[in-house]
Amino acid sequence: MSDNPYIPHSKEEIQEMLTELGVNSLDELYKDVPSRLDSKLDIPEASDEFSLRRKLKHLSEMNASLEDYAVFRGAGAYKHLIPAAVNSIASRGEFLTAYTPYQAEVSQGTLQMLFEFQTMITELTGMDIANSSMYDGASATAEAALMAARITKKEDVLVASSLHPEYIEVLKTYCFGADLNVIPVKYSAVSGNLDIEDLKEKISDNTATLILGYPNFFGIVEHLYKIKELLPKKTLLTTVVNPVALGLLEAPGKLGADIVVGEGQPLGNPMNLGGPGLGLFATREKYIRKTPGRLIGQTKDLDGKTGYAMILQTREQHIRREKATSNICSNHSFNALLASIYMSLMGKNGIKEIAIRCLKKSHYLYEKLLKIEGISPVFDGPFFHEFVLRINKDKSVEEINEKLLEEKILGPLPLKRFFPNMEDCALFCTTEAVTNDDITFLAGKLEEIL
Amino acid sequence: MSDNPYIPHSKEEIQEMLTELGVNSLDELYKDVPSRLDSKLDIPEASDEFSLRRKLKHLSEMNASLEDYAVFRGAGAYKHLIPAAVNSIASRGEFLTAYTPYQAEVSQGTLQMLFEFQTMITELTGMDIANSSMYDGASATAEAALMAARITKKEDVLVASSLHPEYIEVLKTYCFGADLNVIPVKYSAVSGNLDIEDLKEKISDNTATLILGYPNFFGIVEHLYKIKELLPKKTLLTTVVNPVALGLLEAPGKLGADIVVGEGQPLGNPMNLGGPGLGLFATREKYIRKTPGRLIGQTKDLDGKTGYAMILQTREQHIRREKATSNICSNHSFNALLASIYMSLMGKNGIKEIAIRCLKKSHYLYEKLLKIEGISPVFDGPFFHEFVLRINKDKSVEEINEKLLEEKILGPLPLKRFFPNMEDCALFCTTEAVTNDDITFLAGKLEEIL
Amino acid sequence: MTIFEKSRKDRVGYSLPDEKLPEIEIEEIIPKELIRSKELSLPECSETEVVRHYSNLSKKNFSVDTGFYPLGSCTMKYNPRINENIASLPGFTELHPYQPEETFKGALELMYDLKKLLCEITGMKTFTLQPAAGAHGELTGMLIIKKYFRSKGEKRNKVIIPDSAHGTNPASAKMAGFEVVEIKSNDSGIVDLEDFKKQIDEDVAGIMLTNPNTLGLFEKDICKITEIAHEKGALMYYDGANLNAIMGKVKPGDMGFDIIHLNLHKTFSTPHGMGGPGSGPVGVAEFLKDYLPVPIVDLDNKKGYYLKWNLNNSIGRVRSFFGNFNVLVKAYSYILMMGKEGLRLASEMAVLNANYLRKKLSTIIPTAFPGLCKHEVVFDGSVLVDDYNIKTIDLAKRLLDYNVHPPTIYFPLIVSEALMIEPPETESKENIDNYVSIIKEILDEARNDPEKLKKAPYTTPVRRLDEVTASRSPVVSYRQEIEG
Amino acid sequence: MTIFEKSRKDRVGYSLPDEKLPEIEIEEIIPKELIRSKELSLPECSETEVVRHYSNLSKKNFSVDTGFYPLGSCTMKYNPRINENIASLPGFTELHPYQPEETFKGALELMYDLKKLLCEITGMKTFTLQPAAGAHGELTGMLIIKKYFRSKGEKRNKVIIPDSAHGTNPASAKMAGFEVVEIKSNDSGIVDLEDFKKQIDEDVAGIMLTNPNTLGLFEKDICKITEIAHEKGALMYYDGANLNAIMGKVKPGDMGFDIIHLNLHKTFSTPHGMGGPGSGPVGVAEFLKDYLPVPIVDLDNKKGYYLKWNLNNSIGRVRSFFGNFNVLVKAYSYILMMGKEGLRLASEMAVLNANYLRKKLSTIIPTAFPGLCKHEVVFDGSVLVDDYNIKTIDLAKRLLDYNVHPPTIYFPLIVSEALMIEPPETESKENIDNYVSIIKEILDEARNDPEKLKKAPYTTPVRRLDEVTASRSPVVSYRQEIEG
Ligand SMILES: Cc1ncc(COP(=O)(O)O)c(C=O)c1O
Ligand SMILES: Cc1ncc(COP(=O)(O)O)c(C=O)c1O
Repeated sequence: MSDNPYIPHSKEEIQEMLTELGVNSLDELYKDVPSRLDSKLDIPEASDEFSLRRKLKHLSEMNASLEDYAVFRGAGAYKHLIPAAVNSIASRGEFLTAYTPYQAEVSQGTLQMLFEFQTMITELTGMDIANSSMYDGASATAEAALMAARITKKEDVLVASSLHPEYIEVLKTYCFGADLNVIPVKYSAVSGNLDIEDLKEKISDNTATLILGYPNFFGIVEHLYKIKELLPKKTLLTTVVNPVALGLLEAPGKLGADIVVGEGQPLGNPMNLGGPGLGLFATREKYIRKTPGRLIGQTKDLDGKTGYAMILQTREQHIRREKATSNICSNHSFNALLASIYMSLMGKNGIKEIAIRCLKKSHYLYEKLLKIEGISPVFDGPFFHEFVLRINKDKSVEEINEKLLEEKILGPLPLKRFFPNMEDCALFCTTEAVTNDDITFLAGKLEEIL
Repeated sequence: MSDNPYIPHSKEEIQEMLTELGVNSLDELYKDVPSRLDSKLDIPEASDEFSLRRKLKHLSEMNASLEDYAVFRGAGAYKHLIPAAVNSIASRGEFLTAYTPYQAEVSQGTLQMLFEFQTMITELTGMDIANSSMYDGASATAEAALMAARITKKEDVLVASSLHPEYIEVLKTYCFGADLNVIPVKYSAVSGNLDIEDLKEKISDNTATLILGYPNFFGIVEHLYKIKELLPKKTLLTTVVNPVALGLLEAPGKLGADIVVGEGQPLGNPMNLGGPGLGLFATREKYIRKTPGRLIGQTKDLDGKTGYAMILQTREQHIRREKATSNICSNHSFNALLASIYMSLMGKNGIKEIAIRCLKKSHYLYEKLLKIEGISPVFDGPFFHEFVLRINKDKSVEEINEKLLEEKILGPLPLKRFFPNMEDCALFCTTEAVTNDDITFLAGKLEEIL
Repeated sequence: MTIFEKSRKDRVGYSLPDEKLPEIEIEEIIPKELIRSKELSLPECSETEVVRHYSNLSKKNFSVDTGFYPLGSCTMKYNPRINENIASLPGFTELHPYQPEETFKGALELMYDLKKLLCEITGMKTFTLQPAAGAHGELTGMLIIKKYFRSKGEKRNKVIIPDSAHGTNPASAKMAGFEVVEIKSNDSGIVDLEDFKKQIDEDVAGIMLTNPNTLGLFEKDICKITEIAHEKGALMYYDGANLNAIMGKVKPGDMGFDIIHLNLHKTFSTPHGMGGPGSGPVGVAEFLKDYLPVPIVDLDNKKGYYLKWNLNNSIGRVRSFFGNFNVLVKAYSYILMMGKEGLRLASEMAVLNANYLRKKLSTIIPTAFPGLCKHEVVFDGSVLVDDYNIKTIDLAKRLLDYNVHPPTIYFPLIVSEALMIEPPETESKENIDNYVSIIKEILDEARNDPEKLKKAPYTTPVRRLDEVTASRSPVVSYRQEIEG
Repeated sequence: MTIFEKSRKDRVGYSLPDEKLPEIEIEEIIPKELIRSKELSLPECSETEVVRHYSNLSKKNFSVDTGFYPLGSCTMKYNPRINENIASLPGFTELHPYQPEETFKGALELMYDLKKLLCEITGMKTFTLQPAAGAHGELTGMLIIKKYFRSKGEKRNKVIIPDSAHGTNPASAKMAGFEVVEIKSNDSGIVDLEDFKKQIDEDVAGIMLTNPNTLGLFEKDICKITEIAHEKGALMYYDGANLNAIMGKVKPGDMGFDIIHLNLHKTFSTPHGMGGPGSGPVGVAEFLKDYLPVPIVDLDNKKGYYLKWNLNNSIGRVRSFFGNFNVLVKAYSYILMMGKEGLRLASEMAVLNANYLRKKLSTIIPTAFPGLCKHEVVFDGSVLVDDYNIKTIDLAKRLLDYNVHPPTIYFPLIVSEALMIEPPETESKENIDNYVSIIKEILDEARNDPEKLKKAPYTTPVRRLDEVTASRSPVVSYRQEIEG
């Protein structure tokens, strides 16, 4: 019958099965479908894996793979060095082709891995608990707002304008659904930090949470503890983190954060054009029953042996339905696995070392670029591995980037895309994946272009 | 101590271990080494995996990867289509990082796989038994000669001059060791088949075996059964096969072969610049105790459950030492795995289909090329998927190939490399991996060049 | 043993380029209070131990690659290796979402083409590829409905959902601010048309249906339902989780649905990855196309493939960047590989498998509803309680000892002791026969010794787990475990 | 269940390009008698079943990736993942051995550089990378010796080999036509110098030594031995299987060896792949360089890296093409990654591990010979028979139940009930501690219930296998199994 390598049925078997069913044709199995709905597919004929690969490889080569590029662009997706072992173990079929660990006894691999992942995230964020993943940083941020509103029973969500613009957009979309108000808080044009005065103005009795990046979109590290002090007691502080930065920065949990969300992609996940990401979600223990997403807990089996299982499922949609803490069902467990293997390999020293390299390299680049005529600083707040510069020249950032691309350099992000008032500004990023030589080369090239 | 990711010892642990040993330094562990032997290594400093990969990727890019080439060259190494599943499962750590299955109870994966591999090889070759692999086709051929000499207690090894020239070289090397005489038998200048008259002349009372390719180096299919009839009763017929051809050709076991060896690379193994190959070795049941290499047998465990184990180890070097049937210890099990997965996926119909495609495409190409002026046939014997043509032009085969390379075509093998008297001849090969378009393109291009 | 217990001081599992770092004092850059005060206690392991840890963990998982996994509502079909291979090409994985559009035209073409294929398969006008999973797609769809009525100035606040629906449906409707109205299933397991007519009014913004529904039954009145809904001005939402039953046979668009989400990780064979990432594209009818999240991948005669940012009524983004691109590549690859006959055949064989299993198993456990099913079938496990003195969970746990995966259990909620079995088209007749024999064997066992089943499984990496205590006093991190 | 039993008629696990094949009648091309007369009975399975079959088979294997594997003489060190990654680059795997030399200059450079690194590590003048494994290297070396004396017109026909040597040594010498003369090990486990002096004469072509030898002991008289041998005109052959003990510490070349083989799959961490492929490069001193197999990778000022075909006294090829290139890439990658400190450290830690294990375990099982060992240690298991009423094999089999791999057993042959343990540098102190405790636990068990051990293992995929019957009436294919 089929010459499809994934469908095992032979003609004879189909006949045997139909006979068992007492029907004469496959069509009879669809007799409950109104015949006027019958339809045909107008898509290409079946392919074979070799022609298919050739075609898709060709498509892939129409893209500029950044594998061999020096990447000076971050803004929410980061090129880091990923040890070969990460993908090599993660791609084992037992990880790749298992589903949500509904049957805990035959899912201990998944469950223990996620339990360890949760632990690592609490460690990085300094929070009490973490869930086993959300879709991405942006949707995790939006879910944090919803949780804060649920907890505080308030409707205003303050968000720093210096949060990643796409996260703000997603937040607005979710808040449109939940009928919450999204209120932007300015950033200081001088430091790039949150504008404290504006914050004070925006805070009200109805403030459920303040959401801000740590570091923020401009790479700037916010003074969380100072901000926390300004918030009303009931208002939750939500920080959106880059987990790699937490190798060096104080854990937000120690600085007053009530919810920590973030994008886990920098932890061992390839960029993949931005998806899948890995939504991180951590909070205080007291909010555990309000938390969205899957939680893995440690327990014992009948013989008293330690094991792991999904817990507090009564929070979730499959049990609580419309009263669930979120609608999330599938999450990004596989990305959590990549992150876990990455964190296990890099470990305590490695993550710190990466953070230090990111920081030092970016500051080195910053200093170097500022020496070039026509390049000037924009903010004076402390930054981690991203920073904004103004390029006051007759060439636009885009034009400059075009030239850089020819040299296999992905230059800084032109900011006017998100901040029309920052037309001549660009957001640079430096990770450990760019070499010192890359930095020198970029600086030289920019000097040449400008 | 170490910042090496593969060596776990910390300074403290090293100290603890030294203390346990009651010694003060690592050097003391080498005190049995005469101090005048102390030496230093003058090799580069340690690298990291990212710099290393960059460097080696660069090296790899200095080679013309044939991934996107149309390959019309075979001659012992063949580009076939390999399903993605082959490598994807084979690379599992339990296959890659296990050793020879000395402890059968925890090596059933290896053992059953090899048992199945042996079965598949007997199926293809039509022989009673097959071993679990040799290094490559050439060394398997040499081992066949040694086995034949052991069995027959004779010292002359006849070998068809139309056998792969490198195999003949290897055979000579091994026979130099074993003090056997290698006697070439001519091929017919007309048909490319074995020269029967010459064979008759060379056969003697002292002939241990006749070795010939099936198909031979020129792609020509030998009339095995006729040849077998000519051999003295005690003389063994050894055929060197391309396993893919056996999808279509009669199994040599049915045509009188006593030993069948060959190169298993065409079965799911990448070319890898020619190594590792996969030595195939099959023979009659009565010679099982004379066979070199590892044999896996089926047996039962204490509970009566079917299991597999290495058998007849008394043939092998680790027990029989200088009286062993061969010195082989490590073999090419992993390549046998690749071949097994490949054969399992392709199965009965797939292997046959591949053989048919090889044959039809090569004959199609043959006909097409003969229409080009200046190209003429060399042999008229029946061929499988390789054939020789004479190119009677002012351009050498090398020059033509250079032009083809520019078009991402690996042209035919210039034969003068191995057969000085065939200066203007070239050996073409066509597998299912070249498309009909490739064939048309090649023909057009050749027409253009010539 | 956890990876934390395997950790030893100063061990490393990584290597980094040996570079002289710029001499910069961190304290001069970052205020002291913002520098980490306590050492990170992440594990310290050699690569060897990490590889062993995760390799051994993986061995404790059941997976499609290791066995029969007929989990209902999840379409646990085999995930072809070629898709993984293709999706890992560096020209797909090493792309930055903000690299210039001209440098990922191949990715854009892929997404555009995938969108078009999904349109053809479902009969919808256009698709967004942004949503990360089914539930995310539902939320997207619900927000579109909300926005649609907002922009029409209508204040519809209710969404009708059958009692058999998946939990994400009501949860998603709720997240979009709707009130959920549950409608009954009738004796045949499909929407009770009378109840539906009663519930539907001008406050209803949308109706969420799964078809075939979660009982594996085709809503044969579907055309009637959409007609009524549309008459009342409500929109029809299609939960595409069960599309595997009908590819090449029926199109949701033809049934009258206005919005639909797909689960690429089900129907289109992208691996489940222990629960994700998936992908939940949302398709809409023509009149809703401006409501989709931005950006949309589009094709222009001059520009070629491009990202379109301006949609008049867009609900906005539902996530960052463009979607789970890596998953999209696999789904695209799958569709092209299968082709039109392949997809149709997949659905037919999935339905054949389910009916075959239904027929064979129903002699011992009755189905929840009689008659034909589509790609999955739900059994009523009451008989287990009544005749065998065990519960569905005991049967499920005992199946683990036989190295096959249990059905989805206790769902849909309207079937008592439910067993929901979905044997996808990639499973063979003998795998189904084998499954049925195992269940028979277990029930024989139950007759003799029900207590044994209540303590199953016996041969799994751990025995039955105490999930109740685990939820009562949760320990969700190793830190908590050691700090108590 | 074998893959053959899973096969079903007409099932396919592959897809091929849909091409119109040229219309050619096969019978017109190939004589009828040469066309296959009986259908191939290879399995017919879907990709799903094939993936499951092999995935599940793999789970029945013990491997370095899943546990501690201190198999003596095998150097089961961890195989870094990066090496696999690099070796699978298409610019390495997709090379035809006969593509023009100019199109694989990168491969040539790699091989040349590897050769140079091996020279430096071993103190030899040059290397051939052709041999496929250790034994293959030995044969190559023996043939070089044979050819060397042939060309000198000498008729030396004996090779001296210690009684402790690996079986491949005598087997290889024999394959090269030599008569094997065994020399005794003395009370300290090393070559008995007196016996050696007695045996060596002008008929001796070569002496094969392993150093450290297979007892894990350094042949401290090595310089004396090579001196005597050379005085008698014999050549010294070094079996490099145990090089892992001495990298960066001592060089075989400095010890006076003339020929040496290495096992890249041991010392240089290329994975063992269930028994191969390995790689056994052979290095020689200056005066033997023209005896190596051709071609040799060389460097020329003008031509750059190239293949050299003309060596005056070459023994000829020992295999087709250039060597196990894929394995060479991994070894090269490994050496560069480790660097000079790394290799030295590897040896030091391997030796530290072995001595530590020796110290801890020798309180319960005495070592075969006293004192320092190098990277491995051999225990005399007689005590198991005498005090515990079990044999070495029983202990070994019981270890399997503890999820660790047993030592190499019953080798070297000169130690009764030998247990040969090699805990490579990639193994941690706690893994060794754990191993020792397990052995202690098992011996406690043995004291109480030796019978239990004789039936071990209990928890493995199969129990102890009947290997005797299996060899007596061999069934080596499934065909034989079904045809009887
Ligand atoms: C019927 C149905 N709808 C929706 C979903 C939710 O899909 P996802 O897990 O991708 O969010 C599921 C998942 O199991 C489902 O079965
Ligand atoms: C000491 C010694 N020499 C030689 C060999 C043979 O090496 P190979 O298996 O690579 O042929 C071995 C293999 O175990 C060995 O241990």
